[in-house]
Amino acid sequence: MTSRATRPHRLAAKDITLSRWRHGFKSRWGCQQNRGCADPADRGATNAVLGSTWACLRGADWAVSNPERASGPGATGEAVTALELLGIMWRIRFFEEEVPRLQRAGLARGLLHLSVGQEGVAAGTCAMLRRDDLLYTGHRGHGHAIAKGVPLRGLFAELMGRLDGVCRGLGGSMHIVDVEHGLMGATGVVGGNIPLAVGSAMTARLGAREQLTVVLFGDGAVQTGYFHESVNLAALWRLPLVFVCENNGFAEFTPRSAHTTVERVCDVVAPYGLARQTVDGSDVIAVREAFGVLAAAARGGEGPALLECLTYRLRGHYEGDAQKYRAAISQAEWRDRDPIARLRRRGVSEGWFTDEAAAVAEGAAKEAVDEAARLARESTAPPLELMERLVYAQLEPA
Amino acid sequence: MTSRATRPHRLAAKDITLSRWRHGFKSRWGCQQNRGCADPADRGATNAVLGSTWACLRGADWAVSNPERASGPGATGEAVTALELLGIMWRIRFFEEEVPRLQRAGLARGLLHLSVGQEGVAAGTCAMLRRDDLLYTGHRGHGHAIAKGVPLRGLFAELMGRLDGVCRGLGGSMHIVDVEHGLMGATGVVGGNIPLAVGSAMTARLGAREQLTVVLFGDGAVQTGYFHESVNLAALWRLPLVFVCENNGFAEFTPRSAHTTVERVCDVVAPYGLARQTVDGSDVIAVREAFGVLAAAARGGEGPALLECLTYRLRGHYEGDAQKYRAAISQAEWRDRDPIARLRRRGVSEGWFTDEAAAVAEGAAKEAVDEAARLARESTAPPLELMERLVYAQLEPA
Amino acid sequence: MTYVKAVNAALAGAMRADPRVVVMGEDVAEGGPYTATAGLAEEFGRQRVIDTPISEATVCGVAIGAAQSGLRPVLEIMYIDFVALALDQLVNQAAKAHFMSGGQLRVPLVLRTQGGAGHRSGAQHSQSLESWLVHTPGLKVVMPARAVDAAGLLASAIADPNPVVVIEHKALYFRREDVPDPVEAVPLGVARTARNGRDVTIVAFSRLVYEALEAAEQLASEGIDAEVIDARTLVPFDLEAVLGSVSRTGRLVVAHEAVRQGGFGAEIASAVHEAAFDLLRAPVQRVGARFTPVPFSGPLEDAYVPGRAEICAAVRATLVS
Amino acid sequence: MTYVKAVNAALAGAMRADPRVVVMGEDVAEGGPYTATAGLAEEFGRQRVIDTPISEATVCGVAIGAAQSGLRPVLEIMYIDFVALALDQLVNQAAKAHFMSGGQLRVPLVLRTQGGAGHRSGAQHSQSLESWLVHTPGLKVVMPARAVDAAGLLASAIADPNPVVVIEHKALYFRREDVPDPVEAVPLGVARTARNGRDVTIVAFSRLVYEALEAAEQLASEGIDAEVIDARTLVPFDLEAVLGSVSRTGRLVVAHEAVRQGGFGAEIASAVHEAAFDLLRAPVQRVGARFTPVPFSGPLEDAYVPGRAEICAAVRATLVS
Ligand SMILES: Cc1ncc(C[n+]2csc(CCOP(=O)(O)OP(=O)(O)O)c2C)c(N)n1
Ligand SMILES: Cc1ncc(C[n+]2csc(CCOP(=O)(O)OP(=O)(O)O)c2C)c(N)n1
Ligand SMILES: [Mg+2]
Ligand SMILES: [Mg+2]
Repeated sequence: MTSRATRPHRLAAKDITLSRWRHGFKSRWGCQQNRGCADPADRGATNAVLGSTWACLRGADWAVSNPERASGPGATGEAVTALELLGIMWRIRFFEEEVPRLQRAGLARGLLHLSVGQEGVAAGTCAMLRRDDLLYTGHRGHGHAIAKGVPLRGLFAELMGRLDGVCRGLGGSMHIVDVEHGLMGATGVVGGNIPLAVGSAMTARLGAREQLTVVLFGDGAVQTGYFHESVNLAALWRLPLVFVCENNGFAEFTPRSAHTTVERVCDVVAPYGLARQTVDGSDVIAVREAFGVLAAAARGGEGPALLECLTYRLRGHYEGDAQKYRAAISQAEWRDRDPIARLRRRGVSEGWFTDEAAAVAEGAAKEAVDEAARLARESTAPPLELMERLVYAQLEPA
Repeated sequence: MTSRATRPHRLAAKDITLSRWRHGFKSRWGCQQNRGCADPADRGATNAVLGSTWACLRGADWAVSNPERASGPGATGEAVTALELLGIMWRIRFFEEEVPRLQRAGLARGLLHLSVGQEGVAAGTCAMLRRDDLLYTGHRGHGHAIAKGVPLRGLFAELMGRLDGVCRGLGGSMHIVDVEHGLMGATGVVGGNIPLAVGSAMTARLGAREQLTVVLFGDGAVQTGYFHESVNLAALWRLPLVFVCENNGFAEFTPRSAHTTVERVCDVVAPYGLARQTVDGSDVIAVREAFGVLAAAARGGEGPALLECLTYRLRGHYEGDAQKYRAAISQAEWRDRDPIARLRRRGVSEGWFTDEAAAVAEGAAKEAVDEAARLARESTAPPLELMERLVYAQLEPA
Repeated sequence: MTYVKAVNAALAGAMRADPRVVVMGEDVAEGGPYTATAGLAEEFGRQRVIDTPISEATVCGVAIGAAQSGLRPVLEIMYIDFVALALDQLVNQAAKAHFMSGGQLRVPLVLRTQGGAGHRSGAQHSQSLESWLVHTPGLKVVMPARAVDAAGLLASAIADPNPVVVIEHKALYFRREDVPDPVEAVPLGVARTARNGRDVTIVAFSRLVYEALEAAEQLASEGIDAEVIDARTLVPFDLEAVLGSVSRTGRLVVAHEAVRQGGFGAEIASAVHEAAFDLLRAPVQRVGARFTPVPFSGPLEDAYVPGRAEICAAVRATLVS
Repeated sequence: MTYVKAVNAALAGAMRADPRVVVMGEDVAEGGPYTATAGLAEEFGRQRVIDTPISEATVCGVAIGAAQSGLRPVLEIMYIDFVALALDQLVNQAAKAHFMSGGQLRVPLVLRTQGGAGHRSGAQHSQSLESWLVHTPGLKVVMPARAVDAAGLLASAIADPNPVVVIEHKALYFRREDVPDPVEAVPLGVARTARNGRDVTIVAFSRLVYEALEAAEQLASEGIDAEVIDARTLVPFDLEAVLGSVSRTGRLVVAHEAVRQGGFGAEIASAVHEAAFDLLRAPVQRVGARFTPVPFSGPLEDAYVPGRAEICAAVRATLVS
């Protein structure tokens, strides 16, 4: 099943244009206030050697470098059909709906932030990435991990603090890492993941690797200094990085309007000239289209970009939030907000897939989630000595 | 001597429009993504009580509140003539030129950042303030202090670590504070003064005081998270605060072009809708005009503003900097950059003052500086026990 | 009344008594995740109960500037782990302003935060970081164990003309205890004897006070009579109280939840060794967490968090030598 | 060769040997205010010697992300006072990434910075803040005194797969000493006996090693024979070396420039009391700065900075009891 809508952009990587590493303002800026100083353009003079300086790195012993492209959904941006997107979103939805059950059973513990309602962003961005593209997420990251291809069982087991968790039970819900699938970090410090993503993109840039870095964060993170300092650096160094903001209008219990006068996150980065777009995050096809354009440009050396996805968090900030600060959404509104229902309606009406195929995808997702949850329960707690063994890395990989 | 140019704006304070304390986006933003939540406008519902809640504070025991207006130059914005501005700039220039002499004599020590060439900013902004307006500066703050009316002797003595220093010798060149003259802080942590200024402006706002806060910082500080977080907050709370950036194109030895792609600091704050202007910092009259407009608006409750002054640092980053990273300025260029020479030429040609009057102002400034330096040398070192006595404030003012 | 309700009552009391007191922080107008500020916005309005963006570094500076210019802000940083974001302002501005200005500036700021593990909150939401603060001249540091102290020390902190960091413990918030209404101020810098005993002194603070008391019960059944001192304030520290007790018992155990290496227990132990070496019949034993981040997994976290078992073992170690 | 030139040589050597090594920080391409990175941009280009804006918090995170993805960044933070700005990234990300990821991530990051007083730099440019770092599991911490160690420990730090903070001292930068060329790596975690003696052990690090040596000379003239140990690495700490010396001398003085209260000296003292109480003929004495910010005024700063006089006094205190 191949439609215009499901393959809007080939993410073919161009070679990174090394000479674009910039150290002087573009001429349109002029440079008046630097008169009397060495020409800032001189700062770019060493650009010529960058190719050779860094060429040696291509084959070097990178901590993370897996040029092989996986072929399953969630691992490659080139073969993700609308039906696959639907399946990914169902997997996220069923996963998230299982979490409160595990919590009630005393199996999943700690601070649990679910992404029900926001699946369109995860599927429309993370599922478009290659396996070796790097992803950073935050406290609400289960969906991003699933869309990037992180195994469901390892995720459940992590939430349960079990040895088969992706982080062997040491991280937990807010700290999902799966290097094998390019999920390089999740952080519970709002905004703290953004600089890390800049760093990974810098590595790719200096190594001239065909690798994109993506960082996802909420609208609350936009008011952190990290966001601004990072956008400045990414623009300055023209990094292959896409910032993806899930703007659900709330930071915990407080609406965005109490945090800033700037309603649209896209407007915040305007001074830096980033490519940017605001899309309806409940429309996974729109997300994918917009992300595809921005990602291809960033990968192609045209510099970083920002995608703002207006989205809706159906559940509380975390499990246990009584949500006194907002009124419940109406059924009609939820029908319109629910990215899964929307794709299903549209996919059938556009002829991308049949209703039966959608039902099959849903069933398969449910089965995969149930099976993963069941298997995860079988995993045991990590041994106590793991704690002290993992404080420091050993010189030779363990 | 009263000319159009010397009294362009009366900084008459309007009452702060309390109802402007905002907790909802302006209607033009709409509030789509907050649908389903309590109306953000409700957040402003308590505004009505602000007047009465805070009224009691007007007479309260404020740490800093001096409604009396001093009358000397540098203390009131209403009577500063062009000739007075010239005198203030001369005082700064002579002060700064004395510092290296004190350093060579082993009397002034530590990290000394001079503002020769940047006097137009200090005079055009700080001298426009009332005595009880609050000022925050940074590592290059001697000129700001002088223009705000801080006594020269106390400044010299502070640089020499003497008991008669404004901070009794405990602060030093980067940490000039003179609460009596509204100089609330100087900090050596680049950008670290900006949040403090937001805090002072918040106090004035909540207390409905007719008080403006001004914070001065360099172009290097614009890339700190503090700057962005602070601009957001000041805009959100519509604070009576003017951000003044001295854009001299360098942070230490590195040109602005190596720190950001955004050449104009004014552009950085555009998303927040701040009133803003970029002016030639070597033109003190232009600085004063622009500052006057922004300051009056901020004081009048119209929200914060940013003034960017393009300026030139004649000396090294600090005393001792060999300045290998930039070529020396030509004589011709300096003639154009020197704010003092420029005001003198213009003042005479416009008929604001005679050349003789200018020479008298210069002489008076020289004399005042020399006298202050001489007196400062007579001050003794602070007693050792001061150290432990000043770690904690005592409950009753000491 | 619960510990968190006592905090809430102290905040409300201070706001009623002094119009300069304002509360700032993330979600404070909604009461915050632990309900510490619940109801304040309704009573005092959103001009005095101020929601802030996620900008801890700047917001801390704003509170400092507000304190310097006349307000008495009580800033909440939701988790002590995020105090790392605000440390420059706290250490380089708040703690030094009075000193650097030669006494001109005062910073009557209270920074309320909470720390501690045991809630499966993971490595970035469970730390005990008071060590950073006790090493910073100019700050005062308070870590209440009881509801009555959480309220009373907070009241004193708000009245203090210096920056005071009040570190609550998430695992104590919903403990119930009697608290006088209205809240009575508890002076900063005065320790409290939580249990009298003759054989050994246990100094603890925050959650570990309860562990020490339970350890003391356990030890009593073994015939060991432990005295338990609740330090309450870390800076200024009530060394006299500890020395007084040690002069009777000759043995000391110091217990905290923070990582032992470089923890405040080392300071107490060293100070006591210096001052009372000849009175000590055994070296001071320190209880603190092992040198690892806080693990998420339940069994590991339980093994990580120091408690009564470790205190009992430390007490026994002072008795063998 | 000067201490700072030794640092420079170690950086150049590491960059020559490993193309993954990059240097980042403010003004590093211009050599920085102390010339530590002078000439590197010329030799290795501005892609590997990367000037950064004044964004310490984020730049530290960038270096961590770069380290996690394959580079070996050496980040310079110009003054340790500004590490406060980067502490969230250092503590919440760098130190915990390997642990929280169950061993998947590694952070081969070096954070170079410098601290210390004595230069009339004022309260915000003179602090000694290693205490914050030694309390953070996952970090290693190095404080070299000699040029040869500044170079050799830096080489080891760059080769280490963990985040290592190397704290230089501004007052040592222009001291001259012999340094082998090429730089020889000095292993982390191994102390060095700087002077042999029988009567008392003095443990110091960074600038205080020289003060300890001068104190030892002074004490020798009084008939007191002091052994001086240069700890060099604080985490991991070479406790064996100290215990070995104390087992011979029975007396210990710990000296550092940081504020004494909550300083690393408390950790060393407590650990030695615990491990060698019966060997100690006197309580361990700690030398550190008084509990005040660093004053600007010359005479006050001189009185503030601990040195040989305080060390001599502490040694004498171990001998009277
Ligand atoms: C630095 C920091 N401050 C505060 C918190 C507490 N906190 C956790 S999530 C959150 C709100 C985040 O809002 P947003 O970024 O919009 O993400 P969302 O939860 O809406 O997905 C806050 C304040 C935190 N984790 N980190
Ligand atoms: C947070 C911080 N980082 C680094 C420094 C070192 N430093 C002192 S001044 C300076 C450059 C500041 O540039 P700018 O803000 O443009 O002010 P200017 O010196 O040009 O007046 C730097 C990097 C510092 N003082 N604080
Ligand atoms: Mg949000
Ligand atoms: Mg500048």
